[in-house]
Amino acid sequence: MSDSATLAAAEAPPPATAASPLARIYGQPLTQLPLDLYIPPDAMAVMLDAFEGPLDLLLYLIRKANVNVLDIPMAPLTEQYLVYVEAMRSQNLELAADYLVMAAMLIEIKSRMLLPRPKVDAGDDAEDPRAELVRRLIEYEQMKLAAYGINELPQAERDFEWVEVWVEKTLLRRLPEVSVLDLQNAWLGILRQARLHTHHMVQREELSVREHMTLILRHLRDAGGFVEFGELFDPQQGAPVLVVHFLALLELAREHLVEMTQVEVFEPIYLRLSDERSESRQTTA
Amino acid sequence: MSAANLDKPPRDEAPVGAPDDLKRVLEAVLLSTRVPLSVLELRKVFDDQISAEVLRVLLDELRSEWSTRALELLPVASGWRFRTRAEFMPYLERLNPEKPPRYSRAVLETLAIIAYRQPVTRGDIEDIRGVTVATQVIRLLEERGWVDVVGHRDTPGRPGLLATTRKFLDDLGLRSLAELPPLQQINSTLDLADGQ
Amino acid sequence: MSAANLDKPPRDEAPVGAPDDLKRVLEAVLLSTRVPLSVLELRKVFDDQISAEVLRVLLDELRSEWSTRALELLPVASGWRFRTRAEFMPYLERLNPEKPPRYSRAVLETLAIIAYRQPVTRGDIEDIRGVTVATQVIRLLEERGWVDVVGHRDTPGRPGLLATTRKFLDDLGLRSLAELPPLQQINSTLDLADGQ
Repeated sequence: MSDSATLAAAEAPPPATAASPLARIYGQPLTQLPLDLYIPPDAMAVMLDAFEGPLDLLLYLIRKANVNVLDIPMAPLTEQYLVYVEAMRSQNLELAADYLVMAAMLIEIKSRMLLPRPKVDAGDDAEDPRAELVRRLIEYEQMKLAAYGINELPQAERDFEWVEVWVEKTLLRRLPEVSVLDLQNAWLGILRQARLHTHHMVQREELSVREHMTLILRHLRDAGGFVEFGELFDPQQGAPVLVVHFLALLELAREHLVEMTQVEVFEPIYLRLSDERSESRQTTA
Repeated sequence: MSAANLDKPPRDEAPVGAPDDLKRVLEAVLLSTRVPLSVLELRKVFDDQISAEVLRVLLDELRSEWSTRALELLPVASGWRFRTRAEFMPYLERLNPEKPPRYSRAVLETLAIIAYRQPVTRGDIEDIRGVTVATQVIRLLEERGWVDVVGHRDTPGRPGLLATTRKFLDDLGLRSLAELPPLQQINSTLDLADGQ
Repeated sequence: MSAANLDKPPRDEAPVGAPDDLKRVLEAVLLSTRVPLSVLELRKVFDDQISAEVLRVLLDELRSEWSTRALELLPVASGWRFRTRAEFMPYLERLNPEKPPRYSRAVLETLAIIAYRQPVTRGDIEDIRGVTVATQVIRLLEERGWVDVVGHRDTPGRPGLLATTRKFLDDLGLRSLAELPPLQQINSTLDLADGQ
């Protein structure tokens, strides 16, 4: 926003931009720019900083005088330009380098304007010595306005901020992933290890029996450690499952993980977790 | 101080003083700042025209307005800040996937033994692996919800019997333990591998 | 099949949630990102289960849901991102007394020439501006990440060819160079102006 201000300021530099705009009569060459465009050297020093170079200065002079950029009166323009450059040289020598090149170009164009123009082959139009200068002025003015346009666009950090909310990485507890293959490999590792020992403890046993052992233990635990034999079996699961379930129960009994009790023959059989007894002992004690 | 004090906007046409407008300002400030903002700093945003008390009320309101959304507004040690809710982190993760961590061999072997030989005691696992099983290995698996104690063996010390849980099956995409690779197959794999 | 690593694993969940849920996820992701996110990247967030078309509809809906709030969701060159609305900037500036970058005419004109005439060499810029271009002007634009060298012209000295970056478009809220303000025709009635 402040930049647009500088741009605007540069387009119409401050001092002595006097009231009467030069009445320009098209086709009627101007021999002299009005005196009120003359700027005293003091103010000039300030003003020159506002110009971005000889093209910028030329454009200013042209726009100020309100002459057509396509039909520049070379003599007065060159004259006026040289006044500025002379003032610059007295103020700031190094600044003047680019301006001097332009001065030479203007003088060259001016002198070529005095010569009769050679006709271009078939066309009627003669090559205008100002053509290249005009092309450059127009191109520069276009870019100058484009710069203004870009500066008007909303700009990150100046007119808005991007939103980037804090992400706490630790919120995501990354847990290791385990696949069936990992388990298989782990078991292979165990087997290899076991083979190195003379006595290996790894027996081959039906996994399903072990699974059902866990199921029964869970059932007992959830039921408070005490369950009637029949409750363990769900006939709807079919004979094979019932058999495995029963084998699991026998295995549990063999391993003293559950106890089976029956008060009398044909009375209900009860199962309890082996540790249930001691636990109740603990709680009642 | 009431919100009406904000009638004089800071510059140009800035939002005025209704509580909702103030909350929009707070939102804009808190969402675009990379650090937590203290109440003191937030007061600066309003040219100290709003009291700390009013600000705290507004922050609390803002917090509850966001309670059903993707972010949460939190007071932390150095002030208030928005934070992405934990449940959305997995989605963010997909944009920048990191390699997941892995369990150690000890953990995997322990898990394999519990899965295949359940119910087993820690002693059983140690017998099979031939090495001591660290307490944290078991605890890790318990905390993951993959393993729990389903009973106790009636032997001296009454060791806990470890078994895998339903969550273990779910997380590995299995319907039952029967879907684990059969041991016979694993054994023959080993024979095959060793035979080469 | 791998184990999920969260309480509510998105991976195993059906990704087709209610549109509102999807929008909450989009919100979370777009508010937490460091860079604009393309539709392609946003699809990754949903494991590619949501089509680009549906995503665009959701983004448009989200955009209008936010239209009355402090932030605006907008598509820029590299994707979608939330930004604060201009009218809240005065408040943000109070927290950050550090003045945002404001560029001199030399910088802006150089930027304009690079933007509208790219790719250009420093010599081209000097020809158009009629003055030497200071090295620090180019460096400033490069450091902002708005301009970089995209090649070299095959002339003596092999000067670098400058062009604007995607970040330049992003930072100006543009989707492409075509969205830059059109160049003004100067005295377009005559051939000279047209033919340049």
